[in-house]
Amino acid sequence: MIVTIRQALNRALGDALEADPDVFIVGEDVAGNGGVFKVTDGLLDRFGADRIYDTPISEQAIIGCSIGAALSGLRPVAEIMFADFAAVCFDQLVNQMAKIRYMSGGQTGLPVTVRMANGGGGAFAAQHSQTGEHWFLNTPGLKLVAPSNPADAYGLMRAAIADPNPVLFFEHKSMYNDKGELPEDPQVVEIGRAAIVRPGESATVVASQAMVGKALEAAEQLAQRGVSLEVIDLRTIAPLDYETVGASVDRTNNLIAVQEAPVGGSWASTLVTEIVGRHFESLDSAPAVVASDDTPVPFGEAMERAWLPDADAIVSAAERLLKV
Amino acid sequence: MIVTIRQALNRALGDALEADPDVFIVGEDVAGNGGVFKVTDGLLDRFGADRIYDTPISEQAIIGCSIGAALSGLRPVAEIMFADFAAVCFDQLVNQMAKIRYMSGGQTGLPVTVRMANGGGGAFAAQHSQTGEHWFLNTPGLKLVAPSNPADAYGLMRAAIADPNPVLFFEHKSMYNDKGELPEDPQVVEIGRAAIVRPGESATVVASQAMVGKALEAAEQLAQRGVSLEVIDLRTIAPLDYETVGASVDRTNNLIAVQEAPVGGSWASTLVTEIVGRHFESLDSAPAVVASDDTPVPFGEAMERAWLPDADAIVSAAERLLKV
Amino acid sequence: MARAERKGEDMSETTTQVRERATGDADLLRAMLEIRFFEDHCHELFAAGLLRGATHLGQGQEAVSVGFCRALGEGDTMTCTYRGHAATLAMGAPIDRAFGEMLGRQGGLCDGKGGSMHLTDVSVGALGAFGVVGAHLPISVGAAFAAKYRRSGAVNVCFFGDGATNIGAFHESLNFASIMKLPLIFVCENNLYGEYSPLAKTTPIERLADRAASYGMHGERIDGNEVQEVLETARRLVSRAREGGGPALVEAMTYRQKGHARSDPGAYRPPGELEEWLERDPLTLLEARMLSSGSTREELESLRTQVKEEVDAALARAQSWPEPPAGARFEDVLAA
Amino acid sequence: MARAERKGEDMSETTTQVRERATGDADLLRAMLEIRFFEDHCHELFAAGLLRGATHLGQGQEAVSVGFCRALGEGDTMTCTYRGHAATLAMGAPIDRAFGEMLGRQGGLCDGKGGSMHLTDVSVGALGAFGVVGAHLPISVGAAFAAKYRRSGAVNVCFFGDGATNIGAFHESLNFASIMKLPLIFVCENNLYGEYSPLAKTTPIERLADRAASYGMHGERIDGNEVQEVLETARRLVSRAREGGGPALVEAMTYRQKGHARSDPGAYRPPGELEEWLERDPLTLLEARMLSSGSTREELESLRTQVKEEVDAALARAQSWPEPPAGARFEDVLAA
Ligand SMILES: Cc1ncc(C[n+]2csc(CCOP(=O)(O)OP(=O)(O)O)c2C)c(N)n1
Ligand SMILES: Cc1ncc(C[n+]2csc(CCOP(=O)(O)OP(=O)(O)O)c2C)c(N)n1
Ligand SMILES: [Mg+2]
Ligand SMILES: [Mg+2]
Repeated sequence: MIVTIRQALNRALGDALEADPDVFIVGEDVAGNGGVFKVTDGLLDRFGADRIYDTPISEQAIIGCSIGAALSGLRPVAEIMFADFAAVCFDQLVNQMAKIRYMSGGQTGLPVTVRMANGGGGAFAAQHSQTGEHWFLNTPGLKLVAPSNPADAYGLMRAAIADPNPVLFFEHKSMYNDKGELPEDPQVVEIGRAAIVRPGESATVVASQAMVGKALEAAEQLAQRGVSLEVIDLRTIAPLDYETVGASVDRTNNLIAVQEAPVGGSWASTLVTEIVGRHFESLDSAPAVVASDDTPVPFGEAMERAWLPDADAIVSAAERLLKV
Repeated sequence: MIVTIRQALNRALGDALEADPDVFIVGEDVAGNGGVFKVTDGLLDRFGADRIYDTPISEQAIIGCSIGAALSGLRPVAEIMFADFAAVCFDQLVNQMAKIRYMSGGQTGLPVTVRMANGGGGAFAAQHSQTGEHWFLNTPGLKLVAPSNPADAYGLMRAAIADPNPVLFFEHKSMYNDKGELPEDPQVVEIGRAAIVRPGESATVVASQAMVGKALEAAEQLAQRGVSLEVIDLRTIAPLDYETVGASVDRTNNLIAVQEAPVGGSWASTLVTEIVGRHFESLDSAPAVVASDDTPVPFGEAMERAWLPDADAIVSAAERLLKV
Repeated sequence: MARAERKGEDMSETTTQVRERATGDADLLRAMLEIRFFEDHCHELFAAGLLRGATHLGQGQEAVSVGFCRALGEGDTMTCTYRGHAATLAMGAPIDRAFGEMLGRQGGLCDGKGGSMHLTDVSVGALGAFGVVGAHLPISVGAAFAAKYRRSGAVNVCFFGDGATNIGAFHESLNFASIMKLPLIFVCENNLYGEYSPLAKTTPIERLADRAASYGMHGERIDGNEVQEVLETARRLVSRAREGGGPALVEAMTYRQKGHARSDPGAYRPPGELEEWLERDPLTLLEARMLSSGSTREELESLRTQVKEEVDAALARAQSWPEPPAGARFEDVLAA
Repeated sequence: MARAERKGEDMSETTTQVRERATGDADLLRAMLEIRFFEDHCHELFAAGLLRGATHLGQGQEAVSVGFCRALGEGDTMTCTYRGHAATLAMGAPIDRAFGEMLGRQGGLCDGKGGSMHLTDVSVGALGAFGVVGAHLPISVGAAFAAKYRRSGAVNVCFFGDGATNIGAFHESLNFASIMKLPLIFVCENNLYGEYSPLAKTTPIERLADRAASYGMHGERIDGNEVQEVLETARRLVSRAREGGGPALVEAMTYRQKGHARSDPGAYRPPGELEEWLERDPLTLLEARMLSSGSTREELESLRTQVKEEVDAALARAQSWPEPPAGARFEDVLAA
């Protein structure tokens, strides 16, 4: 069945609500209106107001409510609307949710899923366009996932909700309408496993979310010139799947990481550092990072378009590395 | 004159208050009590309640107050006590303070200095021991500084307060009593410049704050075995001084980054990625990152001590890289 | 800050006579008409696919912005939300440059960096429009703090919505402003909804002005659609703040005639509600008052036509401006 | 969660009879004495250099913790602050394991991962002690939400300080709990200071209980040093919450007899203040009441001695436990 990412997420949420009475949904306008991005559309009608909760504009309370409920054995799925707003409840996420289990000496799991609409490209300017995952990379105790197609969106959402740990779930807002196959009986996708979405030999291109499509475009362009890129979709940002990426780099001997964010403190810099540390001898060239500029996200059309890495930038990086 | 870092900071704040009536200090218990870490001690008596402000426990208001005051031309120096608490005002720091200039198309500078006590080693457990700088690395628009001796503490504080941009100033709480020379007429230290604190030939060790001392210890140990480490104190975490580090790596051909934090999304991974990208051909070995474990900061003494990188870990890394 | 060199300053032809803060009925009507036509144009532009991004419109709420901003003087400042076109224009930001920003043009108020949610004109005291709910309340605290610090006598007005009163930053800001006795008027534009949620679904009290009591602060509720009532309140509270009387919270009852943002048809509204409020449209109310106090229909009509032409011309100018080149994105991150 | 296998469970010999929630005067006195002796030991331990890290003590505030926690039953939960030893013990956490945690020992409540600021015993409903001011109020909201979701009839009690009422999370939590009518008692322990700042310096109103009005919530102020008054209030509000009556805010007036944390001598106190409050020490008050209602000095003395011996023994046990090995730091980050 061909569905959009939005539909796949909606189905995953519905299936999880169906499967487990401890699952509930909480967030701003997620019930009556089905969410600003319509991901929770119809769930109120199906499951009722005892399962789907609209809230005041109080992100700290939304996350705290989820933490406390999870401490009590429930499985909350919270929505934070734009990932940028994770900043207003950042303490709840990084100091509380990520650390409660550890500080208590393992007395409790914390099965919270926090959904956020991520990324740029929609002319929402600097406060509604960031990719939020990088803020969380230095905070052990959180899992971060970020799908790029409907099957992964479904499978990772089910995995996130089933996970006994806090999972931040990033949904790229420019991809909600992206289509793809979702099997009749869709499967859970294990958290922590990257996927090789296009095999190749010349270089390994690692990407996430909207950049996966750009990487595939670049691979297509270069294929016509006999250069074969292997494209890996990370799917999980933390923990990073060093095995899959490392094995690929051992074969291709070249690494390009592509991300929609500046380099500083990003997953790409984390990945490059680890892969260089573990696979230095395999590398024929310095790993390249194709990243956004070191600026906030600009509003103007030409500026925003240029800020987002594109296939051309990936091609250029590959040309540089492979001297083609 | 030999002074502690605390005294150097106190002197810098006093001199800045003296030099410019637009400078003021705001934070919790910074006036009457001179700050929880006593860095602002005596300033209330010297400058009066019109310059030094105690506040409610309201970090969002403290940072917002500083932003608004800076928009109006003042030069606030805010204290956030523990860097961990930056999480409760994270939106003000990363979405507002860092972006206001950009979103307005450069209509305004934003000369805010935000001081925070940073880091572990004091048995303060997971919510009072983090090094906070990593949370901010993916957010353009902020400068981050972190001194490791009294002269730099003084000089960087003066530079931060004079800077027309927001500067987050990290003071390692285990170092407040560390002593060093402060000249009679102490100088401003330029933001963005690392310092070679011990020249050497075999490998470049880059560190910050409490890790600078560990790196120097390791260098001392290895010197006795004829291995010479060059130790660089970053001093500024953003923007990173790639020139100084890169030039050193070009000479030593080996890089070790040492930080009190896990690897993910850290300055060490940012630095390694950039240096590998720019100096790949210079490198004889894969850069090593000596970092904290991928866990929150534990309370128990043996656990916390082991969590903090030490000279032995740096020596081991050097042995591995240099095969000595 | 390189402000004078910017293209916008030269290109703009909008007279910023609003800075004179004239407050006769005709002056207020003109100011509200400017905003209404501006917002209507924005509505049409995005319907036509010519406006990118989020677009939060404020038709129906003009009297709050105009009433408060007209009570301000030189040196006073204002912050507002993503739904802040009205307030920014009411402070005197040039209409063509505001259009330019909506369109992402060079010469736009922010040279195309900010867009609809972030119209800013520091030169007229419009310190910024903010996209994170509640985030600007602490910043207004700082502007008011600076006024007190400098004993400048300046006052800050901070506009925000009913929904924003439930976020933490609201609480911290009102408490902080009160304990420091800052010259700051918190203006809650209660337009009955936060996004698609009616107030009663998110807020356990009915009168938001009552929250002032938690901070030992003066609070009052007013009719936000009667511009002269707004102006009178604003003047009283601004003088009080200037004289050291401290901050106040005003709940201005009003109505958002359009949806929350571009894609919202407002299906959650009870039948008849919009119609009722359209009858209490602030422009209609003011015009009725003017008619009853001697103005003629012709006068009002000609004012409308004149303002419409000016706003149309401002839009045309803005549309003629170039987009900033892609490379402009590297500018304005840090000050030198 | 591998809880049963933990050393602490085997090693602990503290009977958790407090779980029976007995509420006779002698029971309450015993509970408060346990806490007092625990805190006094902590004070001596750090004076002797045997306790690492921060140590926020609660001598003088025992009646609030005991009065509220004794009103709770099986399944009810509690969250508290870094100054939470009293509340955690009052919920029935074993004293030896609490000492073990203070000392960073294996078998400590958190197996040495949390320390003084984070005493936690989920098995008795002590969901956690939190170091960031205000951060646990939203978490209590969640615990109360779960009770309502499951219709379990459980109630959550959330302890926090006077200073915490100025942080954003306080506001969001009270509003959220009220609009959702959650079974949650917010207990503000007003000990007159936040760190070194007296309340009046940071807070523009005098009665914090009045802040309940902003949330349409029941609020009241009580004498937090009279344990029977606390208990009576707690019972009334807990029953009300259990029956769906929704949350409440209680301001319990009390006093922190020690400094804010280990290094604070309390120099900011007006002369005589401490002495006055020492006369109103909750133990003294309860003992006086017991004496006047028939107990003898000898009975009270022997209870003191008995409890002291038990607490001493608990400390001795904890001190005999080993430190967790350095490698234990890798455990408990994520659940499998
Ligand atoms: C912290 C935060 N949470 C959520 C949002 C999404 N959001 C944008 S506008 C809005 C509603 C705000 O309502 P109100 O304060 O009444 O202002 P209005 O839009 O009615 O003018 C919400 C929830 C946001 N921008 N920031
Ligand atoms: C967000 C945050 N800001 C500041 C601090 C530092 N701090 C620790 S305790 C405290 C005072 C709290 O006062 P109150 O709420 O009255 O509780 P008490 O300590 O009196 O029990 C402060 C400011 C903190 N822990 N968290
Ligand atoms: Mg509204
Ligand atoms: Mg207190």
